[in-house]
Amino acid sequence: MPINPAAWKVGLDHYLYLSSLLFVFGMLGVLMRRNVIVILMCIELMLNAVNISFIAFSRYAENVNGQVMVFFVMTIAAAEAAVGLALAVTVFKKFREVNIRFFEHLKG
Amino acid sequence: MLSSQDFLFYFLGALSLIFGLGVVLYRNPIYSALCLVITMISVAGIFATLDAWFIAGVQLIVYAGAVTVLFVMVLMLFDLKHEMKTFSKGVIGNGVKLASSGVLLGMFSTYIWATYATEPTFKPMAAGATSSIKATKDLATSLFTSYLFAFEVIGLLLLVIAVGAVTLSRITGGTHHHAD
Amino acid sequence: MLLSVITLLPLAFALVMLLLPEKAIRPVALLLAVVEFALSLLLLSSFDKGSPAIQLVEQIPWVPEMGISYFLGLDGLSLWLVLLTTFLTPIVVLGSWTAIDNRIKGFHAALFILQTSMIGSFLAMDAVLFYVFFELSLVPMYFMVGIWGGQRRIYATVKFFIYTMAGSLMMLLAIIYLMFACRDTFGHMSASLLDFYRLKIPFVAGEFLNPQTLLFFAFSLAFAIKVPMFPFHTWLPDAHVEAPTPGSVILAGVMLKMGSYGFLRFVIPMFSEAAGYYAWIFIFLGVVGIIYGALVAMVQPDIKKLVAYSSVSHMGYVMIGLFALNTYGVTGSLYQMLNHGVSTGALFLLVGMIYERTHSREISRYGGLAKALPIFTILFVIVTMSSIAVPMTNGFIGEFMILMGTFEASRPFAIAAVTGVVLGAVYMLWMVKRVFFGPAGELVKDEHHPLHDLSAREIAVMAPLIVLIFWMGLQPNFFLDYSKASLDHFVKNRDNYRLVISPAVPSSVEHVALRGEQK
Amino acid sequence: MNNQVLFAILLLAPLVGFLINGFRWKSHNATLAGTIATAMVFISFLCSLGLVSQLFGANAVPSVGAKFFDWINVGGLQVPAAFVIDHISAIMVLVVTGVGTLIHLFSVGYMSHDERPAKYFAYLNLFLFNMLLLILGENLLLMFVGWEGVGLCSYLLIGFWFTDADKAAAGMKAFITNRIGDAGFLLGIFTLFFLFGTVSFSEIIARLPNLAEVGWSGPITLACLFLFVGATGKSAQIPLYVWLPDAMAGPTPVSALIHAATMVTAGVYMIVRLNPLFLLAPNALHVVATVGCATAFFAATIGLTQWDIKKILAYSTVSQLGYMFLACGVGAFGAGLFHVMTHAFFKALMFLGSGSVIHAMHEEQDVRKMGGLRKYLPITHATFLIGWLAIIGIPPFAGFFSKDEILWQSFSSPLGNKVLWIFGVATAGLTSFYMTRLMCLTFWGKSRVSKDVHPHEAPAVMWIPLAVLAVLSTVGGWIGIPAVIGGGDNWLERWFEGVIREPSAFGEPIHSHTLEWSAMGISLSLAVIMATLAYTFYVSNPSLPGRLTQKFHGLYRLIYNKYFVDEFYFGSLINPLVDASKGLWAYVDVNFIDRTTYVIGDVVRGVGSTAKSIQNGNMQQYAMYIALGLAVTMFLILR
Repeated sequence: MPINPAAWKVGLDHYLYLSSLLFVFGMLGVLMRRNVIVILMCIELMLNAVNISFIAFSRYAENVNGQVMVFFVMTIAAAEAAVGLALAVTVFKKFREVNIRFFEHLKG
Repeated sequence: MLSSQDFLFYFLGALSLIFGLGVVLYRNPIYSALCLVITMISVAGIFATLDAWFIAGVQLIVYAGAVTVLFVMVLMLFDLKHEMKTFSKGVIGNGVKLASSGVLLGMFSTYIWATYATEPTFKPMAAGATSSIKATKDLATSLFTSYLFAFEVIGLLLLVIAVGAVTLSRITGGTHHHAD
Repeated sequence: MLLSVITLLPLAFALVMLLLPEKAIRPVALLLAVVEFALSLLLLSSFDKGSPAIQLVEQIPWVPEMGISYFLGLDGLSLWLVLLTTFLTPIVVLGSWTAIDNRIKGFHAALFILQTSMIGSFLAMDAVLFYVFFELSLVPMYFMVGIWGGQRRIYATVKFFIYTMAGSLMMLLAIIYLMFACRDTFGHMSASLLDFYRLKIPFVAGEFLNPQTLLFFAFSLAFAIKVPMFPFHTWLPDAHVEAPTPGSVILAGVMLKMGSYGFLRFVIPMFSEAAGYYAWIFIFLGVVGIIYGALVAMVQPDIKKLVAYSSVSHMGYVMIGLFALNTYGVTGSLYQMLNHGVSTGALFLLVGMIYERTHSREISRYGGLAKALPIFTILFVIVTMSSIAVPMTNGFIGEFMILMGTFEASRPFAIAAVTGVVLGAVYMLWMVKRVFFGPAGELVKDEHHPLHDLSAREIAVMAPLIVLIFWMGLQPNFFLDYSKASLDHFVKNRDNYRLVISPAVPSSVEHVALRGEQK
Repeated sequence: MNNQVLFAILLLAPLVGFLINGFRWKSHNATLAGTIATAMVFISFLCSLGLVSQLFGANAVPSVGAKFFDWINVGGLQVPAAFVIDHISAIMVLVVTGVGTLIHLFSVGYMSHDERPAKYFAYLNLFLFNMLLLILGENLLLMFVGWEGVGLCSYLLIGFWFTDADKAAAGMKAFITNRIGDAGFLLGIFTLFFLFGTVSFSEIIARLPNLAEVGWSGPITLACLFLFVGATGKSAQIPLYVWLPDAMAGPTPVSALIHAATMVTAGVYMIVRLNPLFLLAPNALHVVATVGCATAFFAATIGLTQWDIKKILAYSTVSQLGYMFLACGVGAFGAGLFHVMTHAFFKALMFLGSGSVIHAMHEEQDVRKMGGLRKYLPITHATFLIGWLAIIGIPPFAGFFSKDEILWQSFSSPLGNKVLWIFGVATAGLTSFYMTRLMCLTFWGKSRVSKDVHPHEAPAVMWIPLAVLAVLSTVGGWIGIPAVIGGGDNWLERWFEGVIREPSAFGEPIHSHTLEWSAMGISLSLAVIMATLAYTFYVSNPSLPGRLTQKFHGLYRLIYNKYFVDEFYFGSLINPLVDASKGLWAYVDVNFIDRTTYVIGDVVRGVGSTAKSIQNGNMQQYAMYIALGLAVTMFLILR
């Protein structure tokens, strides 16, 4: 397929492609890694991916609401990282390891 | 010909993707964490290309700074000696996971292609609006007027989280031990 | 008001039971049950036996949007079943005087709740109300078997519950379908039986997948399990054996009748074409049930299980009578329902009495009981005679009419069913012989525990049943006269069955009841 | 007194006796209980005399009846509790109440030492009540009530000494075998009801068509065959006769009353009652005659070899009942009923006589341990002798006339034939042989009584009934002296005129005095010859029978064991049925139906546990499901 120069012109769609790629990378990490901490990192990655599309839409719609949402997402992400890591710490204390499988025991 | 903005996007996008992949693929979690830092920074850059200067700053401070440091510190704390398998096992399970991710990606892309590829691209910013001061002011106004309640709730949430995280890490013993 | 009082009073009694001190429960329960029976006798005087209409009607809208109402009515089909229920309850209370020795509070409360649900299902003229009562009866019975039952009570009670429940869910589905069908036909939803009767449900002979056939089988399944008909009967022996004596009496005496009553009230009049077309299946299964129940009863080592299988056999008669779809068969079936309630109830009571003395029901460990317990033996033999339908006892009238009806409907089936007459005698008399006659068995000659003949209380329990056995055998007309009009109406207008309310309905109710009529 | 009251007393007196004795069943006072019971039956007898007398005289009526109340009234089925005495039931009612009274009286002595005399008399009265229902009932259903009722009483009385498991089993066997017959009777009632729309005898007879049916599948033939199945059960015919010999387990007076004189003749009575109906079904009549004749011969051969005094009499009863059916089958209903009557006299007499013997021998029933009892029991012997003469058909005793009538009719009737006659005569010979054998072994010859038994003559209360019955056995036959002997008319034939029809539709009977005389001569001389032979065997030359049985060992064993019929029934019917039932229970109920439902349960449980494994705590799997769900949802949205 011949490269259409116009297609290289960055628009909303490029940001969205980027966002979805990053999201899927994060998702793969969440799905496939075993280390809880890496999984948490991957979640951050997914959140970032979403943030990109929020900002892109915000820019596209010339509306500040997307940025507000990103602000909130970031806050929640920080909080979630804090709690997740705290959980990881407690699990580590017990098993000396942070494999996601140990979280199975949470189901009781 | 690529404009500088376009170039910046491609460059930062590639950077974030490459290091994002690094987060997922590196066996050593420290490397993952470092990759995450770079990804965060490049995402902050991407925010900047979209004229979201304030958010880009926050991204740098909160993510690339605080959160990643938190990760790294915890990793240091654990001082993992055991070798642990990086990826979950199970051919079928992993296959399904990869497949569903692929399908999802495909569907996202198709949707984006179908919906936005023909759209006109970003309008140029109005002269005043390009100023980061103006944009940040708008954001703040919005945050403290229409979203005030949510903002306060988030504050409360952060407080609860802080208390919760401390409490959790004070507990000695994780979940009960199973012999497996 | 009378019907509501009779239906709901036991519920109040159940509350009373909970408030009483342990010691007072039994006498008060007996008194209340007798009061209830006396009240229900008022039905006889206020019932107009010349009319097939439903009488003493009470109708209060319940969920008006869906046409569900609290709708009670009495006609010749339900009259005697209600009386049977109220008649058996005091007997059961008296009969369980010593048999139930723990948690008597809960037991009597459960008994009264059960009574409400049984009376309610016989009187309900609204399908949803019927369903509510029909299902409500499971709950106290579940606990009765599960708490006061024998060794394998949990297995039995769960089996009982699930079997019955599985069937009635089908029925619920069918009821909902019919309610919507009412909406399509009459323009408003209705759960009233009177409206259901007027529905024209399409029927295609020879095809299974048409509304009437499906509805017919959905209802039939629910009731066939309850009856129980041949392949669905296996819950019955287990439930009967594990149930405490009063539970067995109520179960056999009344609850099985809810199934056959369902056929009489719902299945045959509502789906008359399907009922006529598929009658042979039910006659066939009924005949199989008669013979099969009798044969299996014959080889049971446990008296109670034997009586339970005899129920399968007897209810087989009821089924073939119903599906003979003629006056003799249906009359006989109705009569046989009462007979079975009286005589099988009596048998279970007697088995319970001997079980209380020896704590065993194994036939092989008995023998020569007649010498040790003569009065018991006399009563048992009388009840046995009723059970095997010797003339001048109640059983004969029912069985004779049923066989006659079947003979009219289908000779080969009648000839097959007649073998049940012989087999019935075989299993009962063989059991009587092994338990009562011959040299004294292991349990009977045990000198450390000499057996005592029946006490005055136990004789008092049996006396009304024995009287009824002969009364029903000698004066069937007294009983049948009340049902005659309804039964004739049932048989004659089977293809186009309608029920009307009599006497003329007060204006406030009229609207609901007759709404469809004006369209 | 009006008839309704008479009927009420006639029927209710035994019932009252039953209730009185039933409620004082614990009483040991045999005399009191017996007196009450006997009195009640005697009252019935008087009432029946009063009613029957109305059939005689100048202003005689064809029948007297009474209706009490509507018993069943459903649809077209109207069953009133109505009773009737006509020329047929008159004979039966007199025999039943009369012989019944005598047997009750005898029982007072016989049961004097029993533990529960009151219970015994209560049962006996109940039996009589049911028997009266059977006889007097104006419709099939009432007859059926009595029919089953007498079966019930027979069950209770056979198993009267229930502590003996064999006796209880005999009672059960009787009831169940009767039930098989009853089932047939029921089907017969149904057929007739749906054919004629009524169950009343008079109405059925009034509505009968004129033409007899041909073939086997006509409704009337079918009804007759069904009814005859009932009769084979009640009257112990092949193949349902097996219960009667076992029924001898009951007290001997019971055997006399129920299993000889009254109940077992109910089948014959029923056929006679419905004679116009049966005459329309010649094929059914052929069956009746054949079965009757076969039973008569078959049972007589078994009677030859038995050692139990009551068993011999029982087989003799079966055989005599066969005669009665033979009579009915050839259309000689009057002769059948005549034989019912004379048989009631002499068989009751013989049973009571054997009761007296058994009583004297302290419950010993084996004739090998008797012999020479003539010395000890003169009255019993004398009366038994009369019974013997009557049964083997020596004129002028009662049995001669009735039996001869039957034999002659089976020869001469258009429905009869020579084969039936030959077997009938042969049976008469056999009867003569085994009855003489019985006489020889019991009363004559050398005494084989063991030393510690001291036989003694019965008290008056026991021998008076014997004497009365002896008189009846002598003169009872004189009401039916055939024209060829008596010169004038046969009184009995005139009596039955109108109620019993002749089989004239099937041809002319043979009218030949010569033939009749010679037939009579043949059977009479055969009886005498066989009696002499038996006397030779068992008195003059007692070693002969032993040698003979040695020689025909196989045949003897076959007959002695009653042709292994019981064994055959058990082996081919009852045991397989019980085994099959156990199989049904174990395989169909427990293993098939329950298992099937378990399978349904297992499926549900399986689905549940599969679904449960999804929720295994593996969070990455959860995440995978989320991803999958997302993909699917997206797909559904974007589709």
